[in-house]
Amino acid sequence: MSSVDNHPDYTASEMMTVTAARALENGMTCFVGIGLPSEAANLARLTHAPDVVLIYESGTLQTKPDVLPLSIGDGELCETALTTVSVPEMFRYWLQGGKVDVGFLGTAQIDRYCNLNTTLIGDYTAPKVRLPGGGGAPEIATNAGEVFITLKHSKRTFVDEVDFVTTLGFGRDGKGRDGVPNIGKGPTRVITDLCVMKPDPETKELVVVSLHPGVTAEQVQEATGWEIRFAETLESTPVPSARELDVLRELKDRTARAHGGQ
Amino acid sequence: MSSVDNHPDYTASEMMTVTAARALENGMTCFVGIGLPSEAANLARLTHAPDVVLIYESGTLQTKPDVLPLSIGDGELCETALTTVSVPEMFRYWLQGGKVDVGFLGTAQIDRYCNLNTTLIGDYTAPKVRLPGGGGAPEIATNAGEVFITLKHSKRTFVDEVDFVTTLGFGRDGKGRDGVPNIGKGPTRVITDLCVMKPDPETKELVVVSLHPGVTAEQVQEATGWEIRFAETLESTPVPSARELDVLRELKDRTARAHGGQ
Amino acid sequence: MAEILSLHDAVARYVEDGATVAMEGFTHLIPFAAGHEIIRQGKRDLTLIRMTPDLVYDQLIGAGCARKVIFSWGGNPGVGSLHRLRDAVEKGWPHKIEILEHSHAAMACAFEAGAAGLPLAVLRGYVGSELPRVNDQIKFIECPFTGERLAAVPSVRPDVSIVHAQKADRAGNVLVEGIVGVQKEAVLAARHSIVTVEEIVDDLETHPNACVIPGWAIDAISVAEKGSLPSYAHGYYPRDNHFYKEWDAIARDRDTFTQWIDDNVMNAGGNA
Amino acid sequence: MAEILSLHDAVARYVEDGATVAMEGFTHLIPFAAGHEIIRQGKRDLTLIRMTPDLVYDQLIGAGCARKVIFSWGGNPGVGSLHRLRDAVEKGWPHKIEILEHSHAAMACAFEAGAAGLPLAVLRGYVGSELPRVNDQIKFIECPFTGERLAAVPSVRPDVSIVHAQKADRAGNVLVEGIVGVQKEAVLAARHSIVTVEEIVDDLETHPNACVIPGWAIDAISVAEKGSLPSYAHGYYPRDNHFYKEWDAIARDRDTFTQWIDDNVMNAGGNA
Repeated sequence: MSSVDNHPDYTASEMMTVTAARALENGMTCFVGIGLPSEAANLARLTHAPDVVLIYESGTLQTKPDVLPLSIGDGELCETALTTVSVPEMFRYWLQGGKVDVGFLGTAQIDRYCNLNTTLIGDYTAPKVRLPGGGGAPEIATNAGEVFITLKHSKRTFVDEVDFVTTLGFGRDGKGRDGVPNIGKGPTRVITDLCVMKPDPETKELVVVSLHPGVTAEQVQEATGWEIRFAETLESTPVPSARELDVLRELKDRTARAHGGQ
Repeated sequence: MSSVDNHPDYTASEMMTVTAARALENGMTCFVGIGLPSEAANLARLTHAPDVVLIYESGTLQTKPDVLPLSIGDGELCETALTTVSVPEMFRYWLQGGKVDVGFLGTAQIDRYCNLNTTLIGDYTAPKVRLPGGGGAPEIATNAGEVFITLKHSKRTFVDEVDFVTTLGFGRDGKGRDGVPNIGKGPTRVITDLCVMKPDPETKELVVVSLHPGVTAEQVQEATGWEIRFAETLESTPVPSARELDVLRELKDRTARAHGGQ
Repeated sequence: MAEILSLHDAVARYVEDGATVAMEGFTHLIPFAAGHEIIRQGKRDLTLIRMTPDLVYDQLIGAGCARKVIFSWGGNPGVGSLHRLRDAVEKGWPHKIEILEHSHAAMACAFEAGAAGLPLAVLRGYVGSELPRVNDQIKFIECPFTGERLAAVPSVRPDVSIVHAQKADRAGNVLVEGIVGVQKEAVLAARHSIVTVEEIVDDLETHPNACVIPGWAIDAISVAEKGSLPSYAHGYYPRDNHFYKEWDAIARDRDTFTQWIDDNVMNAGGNA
Repeated sequence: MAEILSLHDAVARYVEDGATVAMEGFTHLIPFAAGHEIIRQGKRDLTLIRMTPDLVYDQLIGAGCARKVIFSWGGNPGVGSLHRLRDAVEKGWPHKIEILEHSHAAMACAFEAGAAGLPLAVLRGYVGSELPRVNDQIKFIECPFTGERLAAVPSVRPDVSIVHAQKADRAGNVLVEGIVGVQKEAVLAARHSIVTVEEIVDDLETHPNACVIPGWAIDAISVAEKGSLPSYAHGYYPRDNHFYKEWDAIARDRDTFTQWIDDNVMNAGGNA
């Protein structure tokens, strides 16, 4: 991806991470999924949101890893945490107990109503591809105040119908949260390497609200498995700052050195 | 109470405590009530049962207090414990989870079927005397493997009908545990300052199996609010040894010094 | 995010007349200073929740703050009765109070369920006890897998919970150590929470699995040195067992009680 | 009361063909040495329970020990798929296995409920998920107080649980520190339990609220130095992230996998 004048060069992947990071506000409590969400959440903590509270399902509360964890339970997460609780306590007191503002998730498949599939491709009894499964996502998506989702944009990931609803977005008809008591708002934004999407306030169908610089609506449509809607006023996603890129690259360098060092 | 030849002098209260202590076998896991049970359990630990495991509802696991606690949560219990867990964990994992061999309880009232009342004297809505209430006893009595009970013998405590069943012995008809799944054996012995009683294996009615030296059957009957049964072969409770008395008295002296010292 | 407030201001802001209040601490770390502040501020019609009412609720009840008490063991530990609780229940002084009583196991589970965001706690409990006859909040459910009959009680979800702890750091993270009781559960189960602490430090200096309550899960932190006396604070000061014994005589009589409250609470200032 | 046994003897005594086995450790302290011993002893038809099967179950599945796997996230953390799990599920190699899958929240609650002696766990979970459609062990109950619909799953109550920990003292009391996962719950929920430890020490040298499992709640303690590699032991050695990445290539192919098991497990002795 080419750079904009007066801004440093950056990749589409960096654009995605920086945009995802900016979604987190300082002071928010964030239940962090491994991979892209973890990268974005830690970038937020190291830039504009020093007091963002990061929680990982391994039981590490308010953790400040110096390098990105490879697994959800790396030693680094415990060593830099305020405290570490048992996994049952994490899911019961902290997530189900309503202490989490935002769940930050990745996924293998997503549909127009933000339903997530991380279970399998194909039929349940005879899968074409067996994926890892639900993990923490099903309850993160319903017990956190709201949900951010980040993943790479492609026809393989943005599908017309998910093969399996592992994790509720708004249900196959967009009404899956209607009338359900004690449930979070659900997905409020989806950040990819091409754009930012938000659910329509009424129908809950995903709408592209912002294109990353240099990305066209056609590119987004081509990478999406359904006829995707665009907002009437389509924003251009602000580009990463030099500082954000520096911090992100240093973080990834430190991480590569730490994980390669064994 | 007078002494037997070749044995040191002891009081009826000491006889009760020593007899109660002897009921605990080395290596047993005992959930200890405060007061008389705590005194007996610690005497057992300091004499014949060094590996008895004492658990208090305050969360102190495998504790070895040097002085008797005044409350169920004295600092001494925590400082000498293997570890201290939360109170919910204590009741859930350790008691309800089936890790306790014996619950050791006191009571204000007991009836012939070992039902315990620690709630009130009189009518529930207009009590003559309001007692402290159930505390841990209702679930200790049903979730521990078996239950020992110790209290002073009198017509006020051994009553024909308890005013309230706070804690199940065998129910008002002796059949309260019949057919209940996942329930402990219930009370297996009651130790007083006069005698030792055990439930009849069939009817569950308390039967005096052993009289303390110098105590007569008439004394027991006079101190009991119903026509109490005696075993055909009535034993004489073994007297305390000099060592047991020494250890008990030292323990009580240490305790008095510690609690008076403030 | 925890705000560091004077105890006066914390109680004034979060404890409203008619509120449901849980003040916890299982023998250890009982928040007496906060209880006295509630008495001084003349709060009324409180529903007081606590496993072991102890002297702190005896004082609140005698001072007329309580409308209802939910508890599981209401005695003076190792000493005897809570005379103010008894006088209120038996004779209606200073006014009639309602009581709702549970077993310890049920209340511990109810706090745990409250912290866990559940409406109910399920336990193997109350078998053969007559408590369900006098407490309509005890129900029974059937396990859909085994058919077993299990007790159910509503979770505890107070308007405000108040606990005492050893120390907080400057971000309001709190360390509770020793007999931790249901303090963490009480804080997490409540809509608002106040934690009084012995001191505020730069660093909690603790270990990986310590019982630390993050500042963002607490509303107010107030420094209350010796704030749990006559209860104790592990590592700071011992339990004043002597006072627990003295309380029996003080509380037995309405006049000596009222005099004690006047001398030691009403005219004792507090740390506003 | 815990008996100190060789790992060979502990597995031989407590892990029977057809048993339900939970080997826990959430990324941290995964009991690999014990898993390898099970493979060496050729145990068969096991029902394997674990939140995150990880490499340890990939190895057991590929080696033909498993009949059924109960799990909630079956990947190679940060790397990708568990190829042996996938090959068994997708292609039936070395034989078809049954899977039963949950969410993490449900499994964590199910371990907790097992430790708590309950037949079921209740949670606010599975709302809108299609997992209940493919897992008949997920049911829904109604709260008798609020009418709220809540998920219920059977508690986990394994025949034997195996966990790894930092150290035990000579009485068999075990210290688990750092990311404690569901290890304590796994041990307490099981009929029998084996704990492998890095070392046996005179004194656990710990703090008042440490995660200590008493020896009398454990059946066997076995010393297995570096017993959780390529996972890690907080305070002893780091995670071998490099091996986790290498495993992807080893496990992708049946022959390289079998060769690896032969070289590193079957012919690697163990510490019998």
